[in-house]
Amino acid sequence: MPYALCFLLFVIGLYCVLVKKNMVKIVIGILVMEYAVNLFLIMLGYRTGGAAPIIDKTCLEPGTGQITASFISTSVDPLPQALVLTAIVISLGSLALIISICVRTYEKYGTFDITKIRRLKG
Amino acid sequence: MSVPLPVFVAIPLVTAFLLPIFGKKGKSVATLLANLATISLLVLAVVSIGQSRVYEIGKWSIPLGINLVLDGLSCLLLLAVSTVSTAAMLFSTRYMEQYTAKSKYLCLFLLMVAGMNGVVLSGDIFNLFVFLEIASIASYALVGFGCEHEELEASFKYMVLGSVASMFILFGIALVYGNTGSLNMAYISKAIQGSGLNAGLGFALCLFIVGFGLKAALVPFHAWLPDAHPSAPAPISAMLSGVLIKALGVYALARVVFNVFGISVPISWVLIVLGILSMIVGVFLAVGQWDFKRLLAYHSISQMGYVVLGIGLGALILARGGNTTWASLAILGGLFHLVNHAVFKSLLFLTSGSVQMATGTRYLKELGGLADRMPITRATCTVASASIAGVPPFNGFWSKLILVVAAVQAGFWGIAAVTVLVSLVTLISFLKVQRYVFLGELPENLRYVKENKNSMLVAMIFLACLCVLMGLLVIVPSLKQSILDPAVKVLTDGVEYSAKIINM
Amino acid sequence: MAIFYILLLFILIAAVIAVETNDLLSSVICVGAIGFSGSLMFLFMQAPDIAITQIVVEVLGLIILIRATISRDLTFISGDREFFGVVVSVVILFAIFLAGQTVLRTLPDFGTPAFVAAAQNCDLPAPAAQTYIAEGMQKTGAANLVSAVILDFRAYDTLGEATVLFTSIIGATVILRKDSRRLGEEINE
Amino acid sequence: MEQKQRNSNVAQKEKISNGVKGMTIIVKTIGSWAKVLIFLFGIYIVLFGHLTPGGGFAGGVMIASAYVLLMLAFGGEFVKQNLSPSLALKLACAGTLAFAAIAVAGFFYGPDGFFWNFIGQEWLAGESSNLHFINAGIIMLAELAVGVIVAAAIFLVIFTFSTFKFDVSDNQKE
Repeated sequence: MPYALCFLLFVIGLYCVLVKKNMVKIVIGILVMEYAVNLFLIMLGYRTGGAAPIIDKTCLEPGTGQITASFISTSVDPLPQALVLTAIVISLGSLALIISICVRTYEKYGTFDITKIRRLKG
Repeated sequence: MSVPLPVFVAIPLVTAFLLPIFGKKGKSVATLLANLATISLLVLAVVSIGQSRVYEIGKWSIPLGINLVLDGLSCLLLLAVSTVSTAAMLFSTRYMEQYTAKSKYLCLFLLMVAGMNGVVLSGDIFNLFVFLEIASIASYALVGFGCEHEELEASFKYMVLGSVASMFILFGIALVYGNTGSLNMAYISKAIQGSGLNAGLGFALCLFIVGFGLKAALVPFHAWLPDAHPSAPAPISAMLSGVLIKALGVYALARVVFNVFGISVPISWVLIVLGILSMIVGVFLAVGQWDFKRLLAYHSISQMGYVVLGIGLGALILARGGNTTWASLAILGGLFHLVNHAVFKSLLFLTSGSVQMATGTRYLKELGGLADRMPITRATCTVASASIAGVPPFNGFWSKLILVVAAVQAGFWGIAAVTVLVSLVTLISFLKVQRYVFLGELPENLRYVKENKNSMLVAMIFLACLCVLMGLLVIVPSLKQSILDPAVKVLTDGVEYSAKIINM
Repeated sequence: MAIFYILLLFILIAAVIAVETNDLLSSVICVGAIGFSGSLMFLFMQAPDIAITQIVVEVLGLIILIRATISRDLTFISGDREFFGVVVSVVILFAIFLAGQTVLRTLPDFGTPAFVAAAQNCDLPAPAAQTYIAEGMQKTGAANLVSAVILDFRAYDTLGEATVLFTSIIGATVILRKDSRRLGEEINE
Repeated sequence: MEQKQRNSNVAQKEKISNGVKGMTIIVKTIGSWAKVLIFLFGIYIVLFGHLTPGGGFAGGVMIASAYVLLMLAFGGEFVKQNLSPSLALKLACAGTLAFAAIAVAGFFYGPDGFFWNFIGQEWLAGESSNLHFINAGIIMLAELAVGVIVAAAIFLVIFTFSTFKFDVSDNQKE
């Protein structure tokens, strides 16, 4: 069920990109899609009643220093978290670039409306 | 000699990080460094022809770390990328003097090359996504490099569609990870062979086809290409049309469909239909264009259709359990056309840049009679036009011939007929280019046009020679066995890829 | 468990408002709401690294977005594209959504990580994630397993990520530079 | 009508460009105190990334946001004197180069050593469990490099955006 809601968020973002004609709105649509994918990836790694994948003193066996079995069986998946960290940075980078293109286009055309920005045909 | 594989990514990356430090004064040093980087990449790519190996990064064995894979297919793409980037970089040395911020341009150029090399070598699907983003983001910025009205508009359109494609691919990766618990392509492939293709993986495959199809500008997803490719500076158009849509689109699609998910009849039909649609729609839209570079961009869509058609045809024959010889012949035609297209389309874009730099316009109706004023540009443009139209001694002829033969032998007469027809329309449209740019009357304002300077001509002559000589790749058996056959074998082997990687 | 549904519903409502409102500033603020509740959600899903990063990125992303919208006089906007196009895209998206619903059932249930489900497939070696949890600290020396993954096991990805950031700042400075072309006389010499 | 809108447009822009020069005394005073704390917290997050949540990326953004705070409070010119954009670009280049150098340095230990964790190996072989500060080999160096890249990059982005001026005359020509 949470997966379904997450997918709904993705579809809302896609709808915004397809239907809206304001440049900033389109950027917002892309951002919403990015949030949806990030949430989805983290959900894939979630374990009910799980623990964060960070080892501290309570996760080590007192004598031997080995990692306790309870940590191994409750820790959530660290791999999707690493992927999402990368994906967030990528989305920040592309946000900066796309906003700079928007600002520059506004400077040239005086509008954010893509139906009025039509020098190129076809 | 075996080159450590990360070098292919590290050389352009490190050079790119160095370049912005040189400001206006160090421009010539920066140009020299960038040229050295692309040339050394070309040398390294030539050295590693015919090798195949796996490199595990950080000495972590594969399910833990990331691996780089060099096999026939990646080697072919590496060669194409480094050849075109060497020529385009040589061309930009002089061409980019028109613009400011040249060292940043060179930096973005090298980052794009690094991204493409990373995509081509990667054996891990998320890593492929990351490098795909590097190459895409660099190309978005380069399309808008001129900062004029059309360029910004095209760049915005390209970036929106490109970002949507990236999100589709990332969502597909998430679905694959959820279903198989792995990110390494060999392990995903093995898990899929074990459990079969369930609905989740099928949906992921659809997402990949749409995402990579958007990056490759196949026909229902082609809206951005005719705007983006002409708006970029000419060397960048050459890179985008020549290699970017192939490395990020077709290569990634072929890798995912053939080696990870495995081929089946419906998927092959999807590829064939996409290919035929791209061929026909692209070429008929191209005939009516009066903008030189826009015409070339529409032809890119059409020629990519040939590549996808060849690959799809091979997949169909293989999936039906037909004759493997014809299947490999069809795939050979597709892949050979991919390399040929990289060479002649980048040459065409470079000649268009040369014409535009000399005359200041690229509208066919304002040009004319340049044959005497720009003899070398004219000669190279003729060679490239003959190649793209499939005139006999040049390279385009051979790949189209192979495609037609494969289609006829496999019994697809309709497809063979369409291939020949599209080729004829291409010929007509390039006769139009020759007629309006180089023949006819010289307009008054172009009376004092001069041929461009050395480095630009060297780049064009280099590519023109390749156009003439590349037919040898299929005629000389030893060349064919070392370059094209391993690439075809990677695709025909299909999902045996995973067993090879895991045992290596 | 209930907290996830509450937060997800909140995110969805904020997303709908962000998409549908005609005021760009409120739209941007709603994006902020999505980001911050997403960050809370990451925190409840035991991903503190992501939560911290999401918050700081959200702040800067909002600054960038507001810079693009509020400093222009145009914060009101007109509506959608043509009616026909809207209907067609809504129908297509609804179909995609329905297809997605059936597809998502093939995933392991919410609350079971993907690698646990995959580990039951005996032909393959243990999934990478399991090894990261059990042996990641001994192998890399980092107690924060996410750091261990991004900077040691998958450091090559992080190199790519840093490069993306670098590429996009170079791109942004290129797009926002003052004069893009030299004058004609300079070229010829 | 059109012209009127343009005029209001110009007036508003002037107002905003004045706003960039600085805010009230309250914001300036608090900002000058807060920037130190934010900066130190950012460095802490960067350095302890391998033990606690956070890391190079989050910490780098925090360091950059200290400068963004300064920029909002005191205006762009003030910040430019402290950290000029060209220096920030060079810092970003240096950070990425350092990160790449960490990766390439592995090659000194053999051709398959790209990104090999070449520092920590002997400690890792010796002790199996240790929550010490310096025990993760290249991870800490890489975090530092990432922190520098991110801080410089984010600062540069925000700075470029806030100093970007509209060329209104160009707009009217169209």
